Amino acid sequence: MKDKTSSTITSKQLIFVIIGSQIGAGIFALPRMVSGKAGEDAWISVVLGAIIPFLSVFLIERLGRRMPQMGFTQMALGLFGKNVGSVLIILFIAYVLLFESLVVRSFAEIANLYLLPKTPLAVVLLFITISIVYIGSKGVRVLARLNEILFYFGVLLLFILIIPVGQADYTNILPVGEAGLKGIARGALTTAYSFAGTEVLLVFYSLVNKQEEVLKAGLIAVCITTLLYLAMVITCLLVFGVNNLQRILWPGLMLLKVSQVPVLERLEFIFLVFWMGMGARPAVNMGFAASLSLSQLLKIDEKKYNTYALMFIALAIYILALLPHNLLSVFKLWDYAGYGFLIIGLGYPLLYHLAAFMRGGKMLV
Amino acid sequence: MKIRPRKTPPTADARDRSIKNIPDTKLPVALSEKMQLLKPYIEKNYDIITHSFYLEGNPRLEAVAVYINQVIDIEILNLHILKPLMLNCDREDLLTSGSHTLIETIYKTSITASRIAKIANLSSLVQTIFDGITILMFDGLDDVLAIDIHGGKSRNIDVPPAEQTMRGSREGFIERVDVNIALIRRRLRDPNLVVEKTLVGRRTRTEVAILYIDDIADPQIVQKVKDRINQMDIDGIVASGYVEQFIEDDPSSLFPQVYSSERPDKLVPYLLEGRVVIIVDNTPLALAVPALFVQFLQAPEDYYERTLFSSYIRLMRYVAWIVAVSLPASYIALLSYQPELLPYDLLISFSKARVAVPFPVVVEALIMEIIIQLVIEAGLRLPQQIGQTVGVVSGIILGQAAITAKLASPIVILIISVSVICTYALPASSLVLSTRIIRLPMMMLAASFGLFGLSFGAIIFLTHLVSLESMGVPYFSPLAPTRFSDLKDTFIRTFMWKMNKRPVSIPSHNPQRQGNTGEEND
Amino acid sequence: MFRRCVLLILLGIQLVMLAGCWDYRDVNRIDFPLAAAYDLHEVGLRALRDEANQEQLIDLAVILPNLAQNATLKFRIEKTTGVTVGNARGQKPYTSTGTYSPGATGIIIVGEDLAGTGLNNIFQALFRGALSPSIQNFAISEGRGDGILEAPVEDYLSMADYLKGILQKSERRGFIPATTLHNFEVWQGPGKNPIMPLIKQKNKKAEVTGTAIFKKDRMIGKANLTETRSLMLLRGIKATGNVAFTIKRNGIILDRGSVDASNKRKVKVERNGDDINFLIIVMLEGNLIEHQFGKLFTENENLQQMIESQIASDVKKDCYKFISKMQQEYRIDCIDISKYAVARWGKELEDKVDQEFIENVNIEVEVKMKLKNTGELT
Amino acid sequence: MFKKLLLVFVIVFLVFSISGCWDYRDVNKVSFPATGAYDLHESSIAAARQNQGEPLVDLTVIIPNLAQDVKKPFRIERTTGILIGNARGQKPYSSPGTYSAGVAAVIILGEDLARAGINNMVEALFRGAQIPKTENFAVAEGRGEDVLRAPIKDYSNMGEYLKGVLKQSEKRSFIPSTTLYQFGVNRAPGKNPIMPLLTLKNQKVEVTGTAIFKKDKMIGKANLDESRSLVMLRGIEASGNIPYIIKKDGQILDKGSVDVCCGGRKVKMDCNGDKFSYLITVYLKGSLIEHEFNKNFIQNPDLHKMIENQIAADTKSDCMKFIEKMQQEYKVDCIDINKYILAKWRKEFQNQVDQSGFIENLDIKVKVKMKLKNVGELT
Repeated sequence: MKDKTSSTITSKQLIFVIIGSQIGAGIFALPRMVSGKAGEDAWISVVLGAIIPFLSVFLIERLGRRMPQMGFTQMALGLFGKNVGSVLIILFIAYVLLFESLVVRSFAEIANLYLLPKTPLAVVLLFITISIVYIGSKGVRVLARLNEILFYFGVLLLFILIIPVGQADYTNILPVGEAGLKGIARGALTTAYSFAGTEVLLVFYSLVNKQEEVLKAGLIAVCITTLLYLAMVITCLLVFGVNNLQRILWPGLMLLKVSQVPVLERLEFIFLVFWMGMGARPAVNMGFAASLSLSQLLKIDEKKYNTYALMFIALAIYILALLPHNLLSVFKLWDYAGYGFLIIGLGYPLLYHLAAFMRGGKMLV
Repeated sequence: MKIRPRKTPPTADARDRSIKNIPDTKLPVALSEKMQLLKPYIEKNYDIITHSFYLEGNPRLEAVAVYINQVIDIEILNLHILKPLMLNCDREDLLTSGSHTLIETIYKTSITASRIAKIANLSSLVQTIFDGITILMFDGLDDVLAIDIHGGKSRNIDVPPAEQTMRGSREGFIERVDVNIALIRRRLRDPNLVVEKTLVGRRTRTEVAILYIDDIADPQIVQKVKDRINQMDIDGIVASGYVEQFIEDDPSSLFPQVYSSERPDKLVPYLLEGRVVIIVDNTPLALAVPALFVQFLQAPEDYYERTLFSSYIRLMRYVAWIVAVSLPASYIALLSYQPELLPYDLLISFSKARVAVPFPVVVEALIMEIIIQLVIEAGLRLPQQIGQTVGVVSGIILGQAAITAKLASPIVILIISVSVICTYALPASSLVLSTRIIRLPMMMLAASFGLFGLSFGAIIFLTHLVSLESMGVPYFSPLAPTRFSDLKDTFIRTFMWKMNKRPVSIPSHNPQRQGNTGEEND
Repeated sequence: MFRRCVLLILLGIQLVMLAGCWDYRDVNRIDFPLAAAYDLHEVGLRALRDEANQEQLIDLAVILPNLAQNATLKFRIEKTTGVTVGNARGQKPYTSTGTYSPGATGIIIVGEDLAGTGLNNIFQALFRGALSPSIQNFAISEGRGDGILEAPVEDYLSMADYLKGILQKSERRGFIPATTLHNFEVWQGPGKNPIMPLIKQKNKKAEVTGTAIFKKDRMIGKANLTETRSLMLLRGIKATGNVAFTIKRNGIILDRGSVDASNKRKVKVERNGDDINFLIIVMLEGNLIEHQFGKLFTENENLQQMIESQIASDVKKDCYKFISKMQQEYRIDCIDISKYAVARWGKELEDKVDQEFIENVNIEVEVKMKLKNTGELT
Repeated sequence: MFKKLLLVFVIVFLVFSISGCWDYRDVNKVSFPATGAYDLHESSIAAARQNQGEPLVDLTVIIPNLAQDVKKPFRIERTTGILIGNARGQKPYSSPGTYSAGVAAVIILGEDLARAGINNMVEALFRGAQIPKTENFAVAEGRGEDVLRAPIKDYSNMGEYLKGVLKQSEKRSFIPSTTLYQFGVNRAPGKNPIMPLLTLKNQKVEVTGTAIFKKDKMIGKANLDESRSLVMLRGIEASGNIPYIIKKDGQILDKGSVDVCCGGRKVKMDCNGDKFSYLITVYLKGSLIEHEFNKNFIQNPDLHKMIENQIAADTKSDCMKFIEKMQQEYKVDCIDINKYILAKWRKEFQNQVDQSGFIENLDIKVKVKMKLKNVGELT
């Protein structure tokens, strides 16, 4: 079906693709959202929130193992028949468009706010769409390699964020456990929303050359993302305290404005310049996944026409990203997108398992 | 070049179209008829010499030697081939046994004849004459003898001008391909070192030698190199640059994908790492394929100096490359979009310096950039001594005049000259050219969108680099598909006795390069 | 023989050319004025009041850089008077060295009284002069123009630099209209009237205090800063400036703050019978600069909507006040909308549009405000 | 086909980048302020006192002049508006070029404004994305504008002098330095900010103590000695010079001074019933600068001990005096200890801790530990 050599990635690269599609501009707003719900115990709910992505990885991997050699679209068509299957795929693509337009819009807002205050938002968004199309058009191997190098770069950058811990006040996270189980649970749910991106595994499962290592790769990826989220939330809690966190739109970026580095007076500009790659990364990965499943759905030959599918997807993301009124409405939409992640991340695999169980293994192709 | 699937593979005759108009007739026995046949091809050339002589004995046998002047070693011909034939060869069995014994006699007597072959038909006879091989024709024998005694003047081996090193060898390649192969053979006495020769170019028939170590190099890569070279259906090549442009993967990319060097001691380690070296006749620059990006930032003396020093120098080269590409662009972005990023007093001194300058920052930087590039070009084109002085003089005077005339602020001249110096700090000349080109789009992006444009440009170039492949090997290899074991030799160079394995990014057969010399002092 | 004749002719041409160089002027002989001020000559001013036909004289004051190295002062101000601007320039050779080239003047300040008498015939020298570019910035000074040029200035090289900083591209910095010579000419078309920024000398510095309203080329009124803002919004000049808002609900202040807003305009015109009504839609887009501490956007939903409606209603109130002032006091169309009427019913309105057209026209204003982003804080 | 589409993309991209450099501002057309001062406009000082009516605010700024041969090296500009951002918005009418707010290093607050509350004033700085949150704050007795307009001969402008005095001042003296971030964080429940106090004495600007704040309103001033104990009690690692006199029944045994650097504090809080009691231990490390000529440490070994005890005792009494003043006069927790209560029972005491009656009935004991590290080169 697909020539194995040219368009497959190793399981190590899969780790970076999954992390790449999870961590985007949302990591900066995470401390505010979680501490809004769970107060001082935000860090507990971050750890708890990681359960949902773990579950999702486990389910998707189980699904892939049950039907090896089958792409995500083939699976859907096989299990649910022609029209129900394609409806599911179109729903998946629609979810990706909606979610990625929010991710791209919030990153464009950050760039607009910090680096280019007077440039209209449409121009900043155009840059990001062009980078989505350019990176996606190079194929999955290059995408994986890029994700790998951007991951190491990103981890280096996140270490810069730890500098202001010197001004921290440890009483900000005491007393532990006072937010109560309900608060922590609500906080865990919001964290789960920011893990959205694990469902890229649905499409990339069939692109990995050694299928048996996918489970290990997926779990490692979610662990690393949880660690990074944990570091970010704890630092922000220590430095700002819950009361102040609610007041700051992007606590992650405000961290850099707190301490005075002797030579480079303003760390956050440098940070943002290097974060450009990481900001658009979830849109690139998910956009590629959506365009791949779209081209498989329309049964067009991937090699040549994938770029056009990608252009269509990128254009849709561009237009959808321009719709929200301003940043505050984007944050409101963020919760709805979170529900979308729950449906796609957990619902789809469960549905597939059910159908596969009922089918008892024979496909209607 | 990207292998465009050809409709039909090039057939042999399609390639030798030029030989077609020489009829493929069998050579007649009589000498005069042979000469008659040869006349239309060689009479017009002043430098083809026909030397007729008699073989000693009665009756005397007439013979003719045909060779190109100054291409063959005239002494060997006279002393070791003609003299013995003329004087002391017993004629009787000559005629009877045909040309077979004749080769024996010549072989015994003319000690320096390297290769002797028999030629039967006219077209290959004419071709061998023009290949610079001596021809012996005898009256009464239909076979003709071709003796390969190349000679003639050629440059002697001396230091390659472009790639000087303090501690490395002083030998550089010269134009003769067999001397070059000898230089490598002397350094690499491995029996597995294979030297294959093909001819490229229908009219120039330049010899291209492909060297690789049989049990190390990956057969797929070797095969790919050979295919791409054989696919070169071109009239003639005069330099290895031609070959480079034909066999590289993405010709439209800014970054060089084939490593070229004049120093044998640079190519031998690459052979040991499993790469294929291509030496082209008449050019001292040999090519090494597949090439990685990090390779262009490494210099040979990194391996001769001690570890700490060479690691330090190599890190400085990486800094130089980043500065060369991004310094002017970030100067423009900082000064026209985010001046608040600079510390306060630096900011005030910058804007004080720029108050008098009428142009916006980007015009000022572009003017200085173009002036300095032209100064460098002028320096190259002039003969050596004048070139140096032109470079220095114009650099200083132009800069000073621009400042006093308030056409440019002193800072922009400092920044542009620092980035130019960094460009020339890079060891590989092909990377120097590509860095000079990359700088311009980065400046344009910085001028229109500030730091955001700069980071967008960086992402696009990073994607382009990561998507490049050289002979199927990922171009940005130890960094993009991160190979941790290779990182020992990328940014820094670990101790020689620690590098036990060959680099993983170049596919090779036996990865074991050396036993662990010296006991691990754990 | 023929060749020799050609040679002779060439020699002749060469000689003639050597003698010529009519247009050659050495650059260091030329005076390049940075800023110019036109005022009514004192005598002329008094004369104007009692008999109309008395010749009115123009004062031309110019700031010129001193090029000589060791000149003590860096800039000098030269004054000449003449019947018109060109004539005033003509008096220059009697008092100043070198040839005067008015092309490079960046700033032209016109005294209030001179503006009152109509500028078209005074600016003939500017319109007609081929050398003078049409990008000079104009401003009207309250009182005499040369008073502003002569103000001692310690913080800047010369008053010209200061004025250039304030007047050039002033729409990008605040609600200050920037009028160039080109604008002045274009805005005298049918149904159009030019406006110019108004500057006043306050504590040793010139400050923008509003806008001068023109009827064709005569200044007829002044508008203060808040009126200028609504004038520019109504006139559709794209500008960005700071707009303050205070949200009061039955007496107590809910929120106070300010927004950096930039504007766009759409005009719809309908006609029933012979009374025409315009609908001007002003679209404001702004970034929140600050608002009172304590209230978070994420917590109370309608705060953003309240701010938007508050600013919209404030701006609308100001616009209606300005429109009524325009219709009663100025009685000319200084918000550039009758051109739409002329565009729709050209023939008919062509001549009527400039006499009492604007007074009996009904103008509606709609203001939409969109808060683009709220800075770094929620 | 793909090539053509790519071409379209590139053209669109080029048109955008060439047509609009929206954010382009030439650096020499931008005016960078060195220092800013926020004051209440004269007209609304009376109204602000009884905190009704809409106070107008003055923003005075020092901007260095960039052109070479200009008479004065810097210019002072003042604009008024309903809030600081609005005052900044009035700048285009009277100062050329664009104004970049984020560069000022020190912000001086007038006393009236500080007393009226500065939450709304600081909001424009906090909300601006281009503005770093590391500006230093100080309160000036009288109007901040007069501090900026004070004549300054031996520095390029008042901004340099103030930056030198206030930036990281706790490393050089017992003056606390407050950045915008620290002010923001100390508005949380249970915490109160403090700021250095500047006074203009015969044309010279000096730091004369600390301004005590209750959330964002200034309620009191502490002189230099009190601010020393305030800094020690608050646990700021400050260092400075402390004199000592050892008296034994009337006559002076030894007199000298020690360079003390306070190494933080430990707070032990225990609660019986609803009565809270604190034990603050302050750790001091010092090196002797000088003391009376004829004594040396080898002959009388206990001199070392006596100096340590003497300094510990002096500091302890100062601190107790300050705590007493805090509980009686300021009635606000300016030594940052209530956060330990919140650390234990945050929900319960969240809004009690800032009520006025809370700080008085805390019983706070102080213990000072002094260690004389070295005595310099002499014995």
